[in-house]
Order: sequence, then C-alpha cells, then structure tokens
Amino acid sequence: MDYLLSFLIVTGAAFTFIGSLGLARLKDFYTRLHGPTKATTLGVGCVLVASAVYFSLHEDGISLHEILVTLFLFITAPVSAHLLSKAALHQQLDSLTPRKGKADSNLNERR
Amino acid sequence: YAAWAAGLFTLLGLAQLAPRIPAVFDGHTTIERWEWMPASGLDLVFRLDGLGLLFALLILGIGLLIVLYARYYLSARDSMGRFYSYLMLFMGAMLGIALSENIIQLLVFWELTSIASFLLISYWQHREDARQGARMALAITGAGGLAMLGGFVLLGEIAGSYELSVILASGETIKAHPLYLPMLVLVLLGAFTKSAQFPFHFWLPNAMAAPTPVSAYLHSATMVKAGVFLMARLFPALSGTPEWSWLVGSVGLATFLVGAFIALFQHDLKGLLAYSTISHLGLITVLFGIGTPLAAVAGVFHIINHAIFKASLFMAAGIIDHESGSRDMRRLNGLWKYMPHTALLAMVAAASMAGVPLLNGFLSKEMFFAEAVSAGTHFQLGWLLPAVITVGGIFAVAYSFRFIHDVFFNGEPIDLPKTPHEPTRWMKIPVEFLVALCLLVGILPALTVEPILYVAATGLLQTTPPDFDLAIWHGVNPALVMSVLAMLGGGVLYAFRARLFACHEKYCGRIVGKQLFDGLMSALFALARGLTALLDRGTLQRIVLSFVLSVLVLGVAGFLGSGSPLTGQRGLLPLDGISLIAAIGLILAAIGTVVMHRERFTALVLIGAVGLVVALIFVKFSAPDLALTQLSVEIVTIVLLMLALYFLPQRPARQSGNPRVLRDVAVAAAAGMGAGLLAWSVLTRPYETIAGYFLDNAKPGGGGYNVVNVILVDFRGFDTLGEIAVLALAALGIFAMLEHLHLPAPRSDSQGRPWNWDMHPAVMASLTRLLLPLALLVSIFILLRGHNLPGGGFIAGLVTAVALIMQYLANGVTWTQSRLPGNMHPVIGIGLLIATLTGLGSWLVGHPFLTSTFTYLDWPVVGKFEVASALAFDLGVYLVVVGATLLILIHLGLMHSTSQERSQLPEEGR
Amino acid sequence: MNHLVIAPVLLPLLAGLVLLLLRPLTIGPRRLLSLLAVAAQVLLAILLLRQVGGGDILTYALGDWAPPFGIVLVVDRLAAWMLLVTALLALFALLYGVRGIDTRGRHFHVLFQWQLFGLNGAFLTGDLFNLFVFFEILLLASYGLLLHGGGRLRTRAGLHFVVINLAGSTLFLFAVGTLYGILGTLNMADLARQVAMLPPEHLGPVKAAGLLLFGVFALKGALIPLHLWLPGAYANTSAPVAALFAIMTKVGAYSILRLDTLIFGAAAGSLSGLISGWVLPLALATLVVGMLGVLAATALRQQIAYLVVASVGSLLTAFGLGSSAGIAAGLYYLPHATFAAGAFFLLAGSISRRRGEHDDHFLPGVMLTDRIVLGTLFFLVAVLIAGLPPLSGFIGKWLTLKAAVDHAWMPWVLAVVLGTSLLAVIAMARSGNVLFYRSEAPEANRPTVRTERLSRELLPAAGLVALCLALVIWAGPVDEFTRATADQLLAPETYVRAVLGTDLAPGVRPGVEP
Amino acid sequence: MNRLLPHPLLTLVLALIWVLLVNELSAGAIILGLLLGWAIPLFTRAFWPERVAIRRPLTLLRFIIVVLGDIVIANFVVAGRILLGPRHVHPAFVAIPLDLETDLAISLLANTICLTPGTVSAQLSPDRSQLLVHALNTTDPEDVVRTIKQRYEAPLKKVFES
Amino acid sequence: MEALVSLVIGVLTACGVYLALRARTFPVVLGLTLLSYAVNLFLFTMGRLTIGQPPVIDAAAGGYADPLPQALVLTAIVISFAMTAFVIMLSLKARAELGNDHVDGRDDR
Amino acid sequence: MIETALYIAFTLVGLAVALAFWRLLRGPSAPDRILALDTLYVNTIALLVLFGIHLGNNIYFEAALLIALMGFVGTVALCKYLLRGDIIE
Ligand code: NA
Ligand code: NA
Repeated sequence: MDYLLSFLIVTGAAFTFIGSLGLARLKDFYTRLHGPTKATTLGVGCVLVASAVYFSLHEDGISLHEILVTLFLFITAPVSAHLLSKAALHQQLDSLTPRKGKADSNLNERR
Repeated sequence: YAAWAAGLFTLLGLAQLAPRIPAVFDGHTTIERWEWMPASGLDLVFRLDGLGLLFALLILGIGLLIVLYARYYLSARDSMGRFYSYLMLFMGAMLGIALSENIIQLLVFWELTSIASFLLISYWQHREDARQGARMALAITGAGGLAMLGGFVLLGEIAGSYELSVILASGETIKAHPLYLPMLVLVLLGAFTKSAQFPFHFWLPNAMAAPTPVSAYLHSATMVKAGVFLMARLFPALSGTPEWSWLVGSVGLATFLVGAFIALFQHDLKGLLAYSTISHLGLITVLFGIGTPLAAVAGVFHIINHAIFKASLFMAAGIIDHESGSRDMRRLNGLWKYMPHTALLAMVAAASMAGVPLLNGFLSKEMFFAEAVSAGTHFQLGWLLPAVITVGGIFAVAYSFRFIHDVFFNGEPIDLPKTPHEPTRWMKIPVEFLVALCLLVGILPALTVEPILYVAATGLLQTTPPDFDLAIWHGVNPALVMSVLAMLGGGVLYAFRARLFACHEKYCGRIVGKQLFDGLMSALFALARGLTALLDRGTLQRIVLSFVLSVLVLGVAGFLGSGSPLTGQRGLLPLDGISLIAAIGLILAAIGTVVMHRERFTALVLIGAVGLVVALIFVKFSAPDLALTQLSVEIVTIVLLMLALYFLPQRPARQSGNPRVLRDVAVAAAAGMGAGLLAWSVLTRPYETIAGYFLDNAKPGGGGYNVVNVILVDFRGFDTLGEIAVLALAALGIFAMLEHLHLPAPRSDSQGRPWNWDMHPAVMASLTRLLLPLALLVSIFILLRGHNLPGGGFIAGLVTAVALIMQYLANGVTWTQSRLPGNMHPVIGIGLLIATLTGLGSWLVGHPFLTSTFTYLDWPVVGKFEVASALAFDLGVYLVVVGATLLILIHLGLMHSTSQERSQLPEEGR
Repeated sequence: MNHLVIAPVLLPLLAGLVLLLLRPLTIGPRRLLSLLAVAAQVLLAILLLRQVGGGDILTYALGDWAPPFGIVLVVDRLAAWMLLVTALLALFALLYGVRGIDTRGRHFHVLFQWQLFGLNGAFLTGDLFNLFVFFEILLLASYGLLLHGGGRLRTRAGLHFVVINLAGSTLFLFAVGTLYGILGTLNMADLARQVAMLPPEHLGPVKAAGLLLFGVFALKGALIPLHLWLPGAYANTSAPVAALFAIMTKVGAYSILRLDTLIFGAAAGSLSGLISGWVLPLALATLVVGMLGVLAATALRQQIAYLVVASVGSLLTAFGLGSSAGIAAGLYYLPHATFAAGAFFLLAGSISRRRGEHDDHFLPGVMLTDRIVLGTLFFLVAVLIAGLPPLSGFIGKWLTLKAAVDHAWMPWVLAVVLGTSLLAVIAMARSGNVLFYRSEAPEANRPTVRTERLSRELLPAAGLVALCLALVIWAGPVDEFTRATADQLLAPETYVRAVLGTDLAPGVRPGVEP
Repeated sequence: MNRLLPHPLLTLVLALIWVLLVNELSAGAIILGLLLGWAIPLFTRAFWPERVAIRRPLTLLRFIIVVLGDIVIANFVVAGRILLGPRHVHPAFVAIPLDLETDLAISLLANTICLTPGTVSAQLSPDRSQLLVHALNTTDPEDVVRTIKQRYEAPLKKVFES
Repeated sequence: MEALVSLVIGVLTACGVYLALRARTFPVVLGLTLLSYAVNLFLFTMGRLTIGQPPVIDAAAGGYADPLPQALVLTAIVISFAMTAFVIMLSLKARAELGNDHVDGRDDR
Repeated sequence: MIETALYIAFTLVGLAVALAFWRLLRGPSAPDRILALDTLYVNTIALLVLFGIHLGNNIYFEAALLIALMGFVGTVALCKYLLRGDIIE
C-alpha cells in the first residue's frame, strides 16, 4: 500500500510541478494557460487521493472528504481558465497562432 | 433701574461693612471663613483689618459717587444694564482683593478685576480704540496676574500657607528662602502691571477709551491701586531686602518720572490725567520701595489722596467732554466762562494734584519728599534721589498748570462740536463731594484722615505704626524746599511750553508703548503662524511620517536604554527549503507591490500572493484557524479593493520626487528593521505564559477541543463581542458614508479599451450557481465544528459571504439582490443581539456576563451530541459577519447604479 | 459579583442594538431612547462612583474565568471618574445632536451609543488586549460620527484620521504582542506583577514595548509630534461630534496614566518611571505648540481644536509631575478641559451658523443675531478655557502649579503653564473681538437663522459650562476625591490585589500548577 | 412537494457531501445532512429557478467516465508538451459551432473542453452559436471540432436537452 | 527559521510603511494592508514558532502551540478587515468628494 | 518509503511554487499574473495536503478546501475586473 501511496504522492507532485513549469516556460499566455489548468488538476487530484488513502489507513474510518476538494477543483478550474482566456482575448494579448480571420471576426466582438 | 440697583447694591455693601468697623478701630482683625478646598489650602477667607477697611471704604465710597455720576454721563443709547452689571462685577471683585485673607483667593478677585476692566473698557464695542485698548489692558494685566499666580504659588510653598495671617507672620522665613527672589519678581510683575508701572504703563492711557466714569473709578481711584495695595498688603512679608528696595524703588521712580514727563505733552484731557495717574502710582511705589514704615504710611496716605483728587478730576474731565464734545486741549479754551462752577471744582482738584498747600495732595507729597530725602542719606550719591524727584515734581506742577490754564483760560474755544455749558446738578454732586474732601483733608488732616490712616497703617505694617504728623506746617525743611522748587519750576516750564511741545513733537513723537506692544503682538502672531505652519501642513504624509519617526525614536530609545542583549537564549527551529521559497516569494511579492504600486491592478494581484503566503505561514506554525480566517479575509479584501479600484485612477502619475522617495525608503527600511529586530529579540527568548491554563480548561471548562475557538467564544468572548461590534460598526459607518455618493464610472480600462460586452459570462454564471449550495453547506459545516476543530462563526460567516459574493460576481447585483433579503441591517442587529443575549443569559443563573455552559444530549438514532451556549454566541458572530460583509459589498456594488437608477436601491431605513 | 460593573458597557451596546433594530421607527422615539440611555449612563456612573468612592476596587470576571486568564473589568476611582465625565459630556453633546444634526446622515444614534460602548469599555477593562478592542470600537464609531453629515473637508479630515489611527492600532498590536511575548500575560495587573519580577536580560523588549504603547496612547492623546491629526479632524466635524470628541484625547491621557502608574508604576523596579520620564517634557512642548496653534488659528473651530491639543498638554503636564498632587491636579483639570472644550464646540456650531458664508472664520462678518446671549456664553467659555479665575480652568492650573513647586522641572512648568495661559488670554480676546465686536458686512448679509427657541439651542453648551461651575462650587469634594484617586493610583499593589487576589511580590502565578 | 422540496436530487447530493465533509458515516451525520440538504435548497430556491432534469442518467454516467479517462490522458499529453518545451507546441484557435442551447449544458461543455486534451474554451459568442477554443497542439482544427462535438457535445445534448 | 520569520515581518513592515507614506489613497490602503499582515504575523509569532502542534486537544498530540496569540490574531484580523474595508470605502468617498485620489485632496498633476 | 516520496513531492511542489512566483512577478500581462496567482493557490492546496500527510494530521483539510474556494473566487473576480471593470454590476 505504501507503494501506491508513494506513487500517488510523487505523481501528483510531479504533475503539479509540470503544470507550473508550463506556466513558467511556454511562450504565450494562451499556451501557458494549459499547464496549470490541466496538469495541476490531476496533480492535486492525485495528492488528494493519496491523502484519502493515507488517512483511511492510518485513522479509524475511511476518509473521503478529500474527494470534495477534487470535485470542487474540477468544477472551478475550467471556469477560471475560461475566464482567463476570455480576459486575455479581451486584452488582445499576442498569441503564437496567427488568429484566423473567420474564427475571430464574429467572435472578437464589439457589441 | 440699573443705576438704582447698583446704588442700592453699593449701599448694601457699606451697610455690611459698617458694623464691622469698630472692631477694626479697636485693633482687631476680623476673619471669616467658608470652607472651599480645605485639602489644598484654599478656602474662602475674608480678612478685615485697617488696610482692607481703608480700601473697602474707598471702593464703596467712590463707587457710590461713580454710580450716580454715570447715571447722567451715559446716553440713552448705551445699555445701562450691561454697564452697571460690569461695574458691580468690578466692585465686588475689587472688594474681594481688599478683603481676601487667602492670596489665591485674592488672585481670583485680582483677575476678575482685569476681566471686568476688559469688559468696561470695551463697553463701546463699536469703537476700534476701545476694543484694542481693552485687549491691551487684558493682555498686560493678565500677564501680570499670571506671573503673580506663579509668585503666589511659590509664596504659598515658602510660607507653608496661602493665608495672609501666616504669610505676614513669616517674613523672615520668606526673605531667607532661596526662592525669594524669583517669587518676589513674579509677585511684583503682577503688581507693576496692574498699577501701570514703567515699562508696563502704556496700557493705561489706551484704557482711556472707556467711558469716563470707568476711567475715574477703575483707572485712577481703585483698580490701578490694586498693585500698590498688594505691595502694601505684603509689605511685612516681602519688604526690607535690597532686592525689594531696588526693584520697587527704581521701577517706581522711573514710572514717576516718565509718567509726569509724558503727561505734560498730552493734548487729550484724559490722556494727561492717565499719565499723571501713572506718575502718581510711581510715586506711591517709590514710597513702598523706600521700605521704611513711615514711607509706607506716606504711601497709603497718598493712595487715599490720589483717589480723591484724581477721581474728581476725571469726573470733571468727563463733564467737559460730555458738555463740549471734545477732550482736545488744543481746542478746549476759556471754559471758565461757560462752566465756571465745574471749572472751580476742577481747578481745586488740579491744585491738589500739583501739591498746593491746604489741599490733601500737598500733605502726602510733602511726606514723599521728606521720605525721599531721608532715604537718600542711606547710600552714596543719595542726594540724587531727592533731586530727581524734584524734577518729577516740576513736571507734575507743569501738567497741573496746563490742565487749569489750557482748558479754562487761554482764549476762546476752537471749533467745538457743542457749545459748552454747565451739566445737570446731579452730575456735579460727586465732584463737589470729592473736592470738599480734598479741602477737608488738606486743612484738617488730623480730624479727618488721621484715624483711618492710623488703622490702615497698622493693618499694613501688622504692628503699631510709627508716629506721624499730618500737620500742614513742619517748618522750613528740605521737603518744603523741594515743594517750592517744584512749584516754581513747574510754572517756568509751563511758560515755555510752546517751544517744549515743538521739541517733543520732533524727538519723542515716535516712542509710544502702544506701537511697541502692537509690534510685539504681531510678531507673536507671526511666530505662532510660522511655527504652526511648519509643523502642521495639513498633509497626511506629514502626519504619518511624524508618527513613524516618533515610534522609531521611542522603540530604539527603549531597547537601547535597557542594555539587554538583542538575542535571547532560546533554541531555534531549523530552516527548510519550502519555507525559504515561500518566504522569498512573499518578500519579492511585497517588494513588487511597492515597486509597482502605480500599476494598481498588478499591485493588487501581488498583494493577493502575499496574503496567501501569510496564510501558509499560519499553517506551517500550527494555526489552522488563522489560516482559514486569513484566506477568507484576504479574498473579501481583494474584492473590496477591486471594487474601489474601478473608481480610482488606474495608473496615476508619479507623485513624489527622488529625494522624498529616498527619504521614505530610508524611513521604511528603519521601521522594517525595527519590527524585524523586535520580533527576533522576542522569538529568541524563552518564555512562560498563561497558555497552559487554556489548554487544561478548554475541554472541562469550555466544552470544546479547539482551544483557539474556546478562547474566542468563552475565555475571551468579550473580545469577540467587541470584535463583531467593530465589524458591525464598520458596516454601518460605510453604509452611512456611501449614502448619496456619486462616482463617475470609467468607460474603459487603463489602456483605454472599452469594457467587454459580456456582463455575466454564461459559463461562469451557471456554474457558480451550482456552487452556492455547496459553499453554504461548507460554511455550516465550519460553523458547527468550530468549537472542536478549526472553524467557527467568523470563518463560516465569511465563507457564506464569499459564496454570495460569488453570485454577485457571476450574475450581477440586480439578479442576486432580488433573490436575497434586501436589508442587511436586521441581520447584523440580530446577530449582535444573539451574542449579547447569550452573554446576558448567564445572569439568569447567577453568573457573570458571558459565562458559558454546555451539555451532552443523547437522542435516539442521532446519537450523543454536544449543545453549548458558545454555539449560540458563534451563531451571533456568523450573522454579523455575513450581514456586515454583504452590506459593505453590496452597497458599494450598487453605488454606480445609484446615479442611474435610484429606484433599484434596496430600501434601507434610516 | 456586581453586575453594576459591566452595566456601563452593556447599556450603550444594547441601546445601540435596539436603535439599530428599531430603525423603522420615527426619529422622535429613537431620540428619546438614545437620550434616556445616556441619562441612565450618568446614573450608573454616579452609582459606581459612590461604590468605589471609599477606596474599594470592584472587579468583574467575564465568563467567570478568574484573572489573569479571563478578561476582567475593574472599577477603581479613576475608572468611575472617567465614566462620569464621559456620560455627562455625552448627555449634553447628544442634547445638541437631537436638534436636527442627527438626521443629516444615517445611524447617528447607533454610532453615538457604540462610541460610548467603546469609551466605557476602555475605561473599565483590566486587560490590555481588550483595551485594544475597545479602542477599535471607539475609533470605528468615531470614524462614522466624524463623517456624519458629509462634506468635502470632513471627508478629507476623516481620511487622515482613519489612516493615522490605523497606523496607531498596528503599533498597539506590536506593543501588546511584545509584552505578551516576554511576560506571557495580558491582564494589566498581572503585567504589573510580571514587570516587577522581570529578569534584567529581558528588559530590552519590555522597555521598547512599553514606550511603543506610550506612543500609541500619545497618538490618541495628541501629544506632539503626534498631534497633527487632531486639528483637521476636530475642526471639520459636526458640533455635537466635536464636542463628544473632547473626551477622546482624554482616553489617551487616561491610558498613559494607567500604564504609567500600574504597569510601570512604583513597584516596577528598574522599569518604574519608564513612561513618566517622557510625559512631562512632551506635555510641556505640546502645551506650547498647541497654544501657538491657538494663536495661529484662522477659524474658531480650528482654534478650539488646538485648544484641545493644549489642554492635553496641560493635563499631561499635571500627570507627568508624577506626584499625588500632580495627578490629582490633572484629574481635576480633566473634566474641566473636557466640558469646556465640549461647550466651546457646541457654541462654535451656534455661532458659525449665524455667520453665513463667513462660517467660523476669523473675518469681520455680520453682526450676529442673539449676540448678547451668545457673547456672554462665549465669554464664559473663553474665561474657562483661558484658565482665568474664578472658573475651573484657573483652579486646575493653580493645582498643577502647586504640585510642580517641589518638582525638579518647576521653572519649566511655571514658565510654560503661565506663558501659554497668557497666549490663551490673548487669543481668546482676539477671537471674541472678531466674532462679536467687529461687524463690517452690511446687515442685509446676515443669514436668516431659524432661531427656534434660543434657550433650547444653547442649553447643552450652557449645561456644560454649568458643570464647570459645579466643579468650582464643589471644588472641595472634587479635590478630595481626586487626591484620593491619585493616592490609589500611586499604590498599584491595591489594584493588583483586588484583581488577582495576590500581592505584587514575586510568587507563583495563580492558577498555574507547576 | 415543489415548495417544500424544490430539488430532491440536490438534497441527496448535499446529504452525501455532508457525510463526506464530516468524514464519518453515522446516523447523526446522515440525519443532519438530510436536514441541511433539505434546508439549503429551500433557502437558495430563488437561485435555482428551474429544476434541473437529468433525462438519461446512464448516458451521463458514461459521459463522466469518458471525461475522467480523457482528463488523465489530457494531463499526460499536456505534461509531455510542456516537458518537450515551447518548440514542440503548435497552438491554434478553433471555433466550435454549437448545437447546445441551455446555459448549463454549454457551461458543462466548456468545462469539459478545458479539462480534456490540449484545449481550453476561450470565449462564447454573444448569440451562443459558437465556442472559441484554444488548442495547445493541433495541426488539424477540423479534427478538434469533430472530436468535441461527437465525444462531448452529443451526450450532453442527450442528457440535458432532449 | 526564527530569523526568516523576523525578516518577513521586517520586510512587510517596511513595505507597508513605505506605501503608507505615498500621496495617493490606493497605495496607502495597500500599505495599511501590508502593515496589518506584518503585525498579525508578529502577534502570532509572539507565542513562538511551533510546527505541527495545532492547539486542538488531541490525545495523540505531543504538545500544543500557544493558543492565546492565535485567538488574539484572529480578533486582530477581523478588526483590521473591518478597518481596511472602512478605509477603502473612505478613499472612494474622498475620490468622489475631493475630485481626485490624493490623500489631501490636492490635484497637482 | 512514504517519507522519501514526501521529500521528493515537497521538493517538486516547492519548485512549482517558485515557478508560479516567478511568473507572478514577471508577468508580463495582467492575465498572466492572475493565472500565476491561481496556480499558486492550486499549488498551495497540494502543499497543504502533503503537509497533512507528513504530519499525519488532516486538520488542514478545511484550509485546502477553503483555498480552493477562495482561489476560485479571487481568479473570477480578477478576470471580471479585466473584462468589465465593475466586478459587481
Ligand atoms: Na486749550
Ligand atoms: Na488650558
């Protein structure tokens, strides 16, 4: 069981790290956005599962409330990402992709 | 009626005094006492001895005449009631001076006379000179009174009592005390200013703007005598030292000369009399300065005589002014023809002033000359004293001549506003009475004045006075020679007046005390303004800077002054990598906030990171409750800051120049070092606290496992009650403050981009709605478990508030507001009420406020659970937090819409 | 256990709560309720004063937790005296406020009551951190009150006031924290005990903390150079609020006195006198600076504000003498200065509303309506403030000088107190002259003032003046009381024994089993 | 029923979450959870005007499993790209035409897109006909559109809008 | 560790003081916020630093951190929150009434 | 075993925190900083949970839950500010 735990812990931490690495390393905002929103959800998810397992083993009764945090992150992280990219588009931040006229013209709004 | 009442009042005073007179003549001192502040040695104690009696009689007697005179002097437009009430205030105060046993009490009356004088001088408020004269008099005599207060406090300390009986009996102790000289100087300052001694004399001529009855009464007969009275009163205690003689004698002499000299050159009738008064007060002062008992007796005698002739002269001058419309001697001429009766009276009084034999002024002046001669024998160049005094006498005769000749003879009046004529009968009666006294005393001194002078001298000296002889003829002696010289010299001087006046005009016209005083005053005001402006710039930066610097000085002084080491002996914790990373992150973010504070949004994001790390520090060092609280507060604060930022400039111009920035950096660095070192010095020291008690008693006494929460709701629940009151107050204060506030909403962001069209992005809106029940559930969870595990009402309240704020964020004010109770005031009120009532509940069972109770219930199916009063308290906290946070945020959120659509405002009652 | 001890705290709290919950009511009943609550506080203060007048010290252990573990309220003579002064001042300020100013903004009465909640709590608490909490309550209430009615200058003054007080609160926490970090307790009596047995190697932080705490209180009390916040704040708020604020600086002075006599008092060993060494020089300097400000003022309320600064200087000069007589003098002077400043602010309100656009500026303006009555009252207040006989200002000044005679700083005290008194006289004469005697504008410019019953308008100010007169008439009993109070303060061991039940001497901390 | 128990499903979910929160499975916890699960929806009724109806629970379950699997895959894919470095990233914006109509469904789709392979939903057009998506690494935008529509939009449409 | 915490407190104080000395309301508010962080940390650490021993009674616990400073800081946080909220709103009011965001209402741009 | 794993994990998450801080300070755009802060929040959750396992005490669970909630609200509010200025309208 310790192996599973250790695996979860290290995997989770690794994903967390990679997410932040993407944040630091990638070249434009839109690509940077991908790292934290995805990598960290799984990363933190793994760590939380590890915690659930750990406390279920080490204390009497199972511990499942970590699932709540995971659930919560799964609902919120995409919303944050969505809003961030919306804000970035609004600010007309440079993107590595030359934006295609067709896709934006009706999206890149002005009401 | 006012005059009648005042007269009656004065008569009543005399009637009160009368039965007590015989005792005084029998040599008794009557003392009457009413307890006031016995513990501090201040009772209302009155003392009637000869000196006091003499003054009381002068005050009441002349007062009665003045009351009569003023009744006819004042015009119908003047407010009689005001005048007489001031006058009676003065009379009472003056009597108080004369009859006080306690010197502090004496001082009280002393200052009251200054105040009354101020009121009476400024009686004609519309006149600039009256207002200025009054303020000058108040400033000078007030200053003297304050000096005297200092002197009296010292005197009381030296003598061991404030009461004259003790003070007068302990002259030797007083004179030998090291504080004698400062005390003497302070007391004399009081006396000199009041009695218009040089160089404080100039207020008196300026006080002549007062109605003439006032000048006659206060500024010649009585109030200005208070100073010499004081010298007389304290004569046995203070006099007889070289300091006394030199101070009093030289000031008196200077005053005598200066007054007499200036008096001659006055063109204003009252001005002449005023300077003459100054001169005579100097004369009296010289007599007290000489310090022999006989000189003191002469001084008292001249007080009486001067009061009589000078009061009559002032009243006569008042009549002339009243009936001719002018006091300018250059215009007043030949009045003998128009008002012979008045002229006669004035001339007799003026002759007395000049020291013409058979008049009272002659007698005391003779004594003065005689004392001057005898005093002069005691020191080298002693002959100078009588010589100089003779010169003064020459001027005195000259101005008296002028008063007679220039007004009543010397041709025809020039351009007078009115044709002069005799006044009403009643106006002359007081003058007649006083002139009659001049004659009576002058001719029959032994029958009239000697008894009262004797008891007065007894009271003054506190012992049997030396023999004195009030005869008119003492044979040819130096004094007589001086008198004759003065008479002749005066006549000659007056004869050459034209040339003299021209000369005076040329050389002395400029030197006026008033200008000096005014200059001093404007300098004082300028200094005050300058210094105040230097300190108080009215800028917040200055306020904060002075605070920080003061704190630094205090803290550094405290620590360095103690000599204890900076670092203590406690074992320290090892450092770990994550802590280091987090701390560096925090430090960089904090510095980033500072560096980028003009990019306000960035600063805001950075401060968010700082707050997060602070929460992490709480986690790291075993404070889960704090971490929870910090996290929640942090977000609400950031939301608030953003709401505010919307209305503030986004990228303001740089404000401060480099020097100021450098200075502030230095100050801030010093403050930071101070705080850091203080923390270090404590953290490295071992300590012992009361914490053990809380850990031991939290469960058995407070019914909770979470000791922090038990402290909050139980051990120190009172703090928490206060804390939620603060929160409620903040909400109410903000609510009150934001009312009617209109702020222009910016139409674009800091880079000039117009705002996004999408008010409430759909993705956000629908998913945050989903989160609401979840967040509420979490908040209830945190509320309920708080007593035993990290959590509690405050955090729960913030979570609820944040959950609701999220709805506002995602769905907007209008949408959310319509789904919530519109008015948050009752929520706050009820929350606070619940908390308070929970505390009050313990009264019912006979315990102090906020005593907690808890019990365990065991219900079927549900199982065993705890019920604690602390939970009710925490519920109160919860409600206040929710109510207050929402009230603040919502109102702000509503603010910009208020200008557009006021109707949408939720109805919040006043 | 005597619930009377906590009553002065709970009453305004509950009154404010009820007023908050009864907002739907019309203003009339709420005014009545508010007034009744304050009147009841006067009664409570008198009752407490009678109970402690004999020298007893009453304590009230909140939550039934024995001190030093729980918070304790303590009533000694000083606390009762402060309560009474506060309640009386508040009563008259409120009487002025209910004449219409209370409806110029929201929540006036709630804020007012909670202001009293904070003040009374600050005077009663025997716990340093709880004092912080009550400071915050009274500050927040004062922020609200200060801004009440709104306006440009008021807002600016409010901003300055709030920011500097936030800085002050921060400092308070630094100081309290340090004291706890070394001494391990918050109860003031216990702090006194711990300070008394502090090992010398720990003096540094405690000394620094003590002085920082002094800095906090000096800020509240407006000692220079920490007085700069006061003129703006006091000069720009509404009359009843400014009047009530007359007590706020005294909270600072009170706290300095407590700190000086209890925690760093006679028994504090090498820390004894830590505070008093700073108080006297700063107080004298404050007196000078304040009075120069009085002279320099260009408007009446600004002048009164500086008078408040100066009065703090006078008050702390007396306290700073450190002797029983000095403290007693200060305790006599305290109500005088409070009531006089309060009356003056109320009067200034009445004067300025009659001067139209001239407001309270020292410019020759219109001839005032009701000039005689206002002038008389102004004159009385000026005499009070300038410390001229025969009113209470003089007695206070005299008592201070008397106490200073055998102090090493006697010449300085004498020179400064007397010199500044002269400045006060000069300044008051000038102000009265400009406001009442000089009128250079035509009568037509006179603002039409709704002079609904002048007596009612001036009653509050006159009442405060009457209180000062009472201080003169009953100077004897007051003098004896303040002397007894001073003696009680100079014997901190009685306080410690009353609170902790143990002596100040070193010993085991009560309740902590080894 | 409607007034007293506005969202029975939500009640159950909340009760379940409550039991998770208190981290103990006891009668007391369940009862309190049900109680809160009943009370909170009642209180927040105004925020949930329409009752959420789930037509095909099985489809939803399958959808959730698919998404969870994709999340894991997505994470590995993105992690790989990040580790490979910026030069191995070929981002693109892709517009997805939408068939979904309700806000909740669109939001869930947007969320799903965010959680799954290399895509972040960036912006919804005002008329809700198009969703702009940013793909981390794609050479074929049409493929992205196709995958999203088939794999995620279709089941959501079935569950919430049929 | 103690040195690091002291450093953090010092830096927060310094940054707070510097910002509080600025001439515009917004940085002043930020400065006060930083100062409140500093003082809260300071007050908290007065119970000394303890790792992994939260003051929640637990039979298994080896010891407890001093709970009293924690309770005090909690109160202090709430109070400084109330104060910060107040000063933020006041800065808005000042902006509205004075027409600019200078702390003295001077607009010398 | 677990201790080693935790040690590695702490190191990785610590580095993640450092990277997030770097981006936070570096920017360059406002959304970048918000994203960095959001990431910081999420990393903190991981840190807390690891810390809980390390201590064998899950008393910090609620802190993690709250960080998730608060981090979300913060990010949403900051984004809303960039989009609309007025976050509560
Ligand atoms: Na003539
Ligand atoms: Na004074």
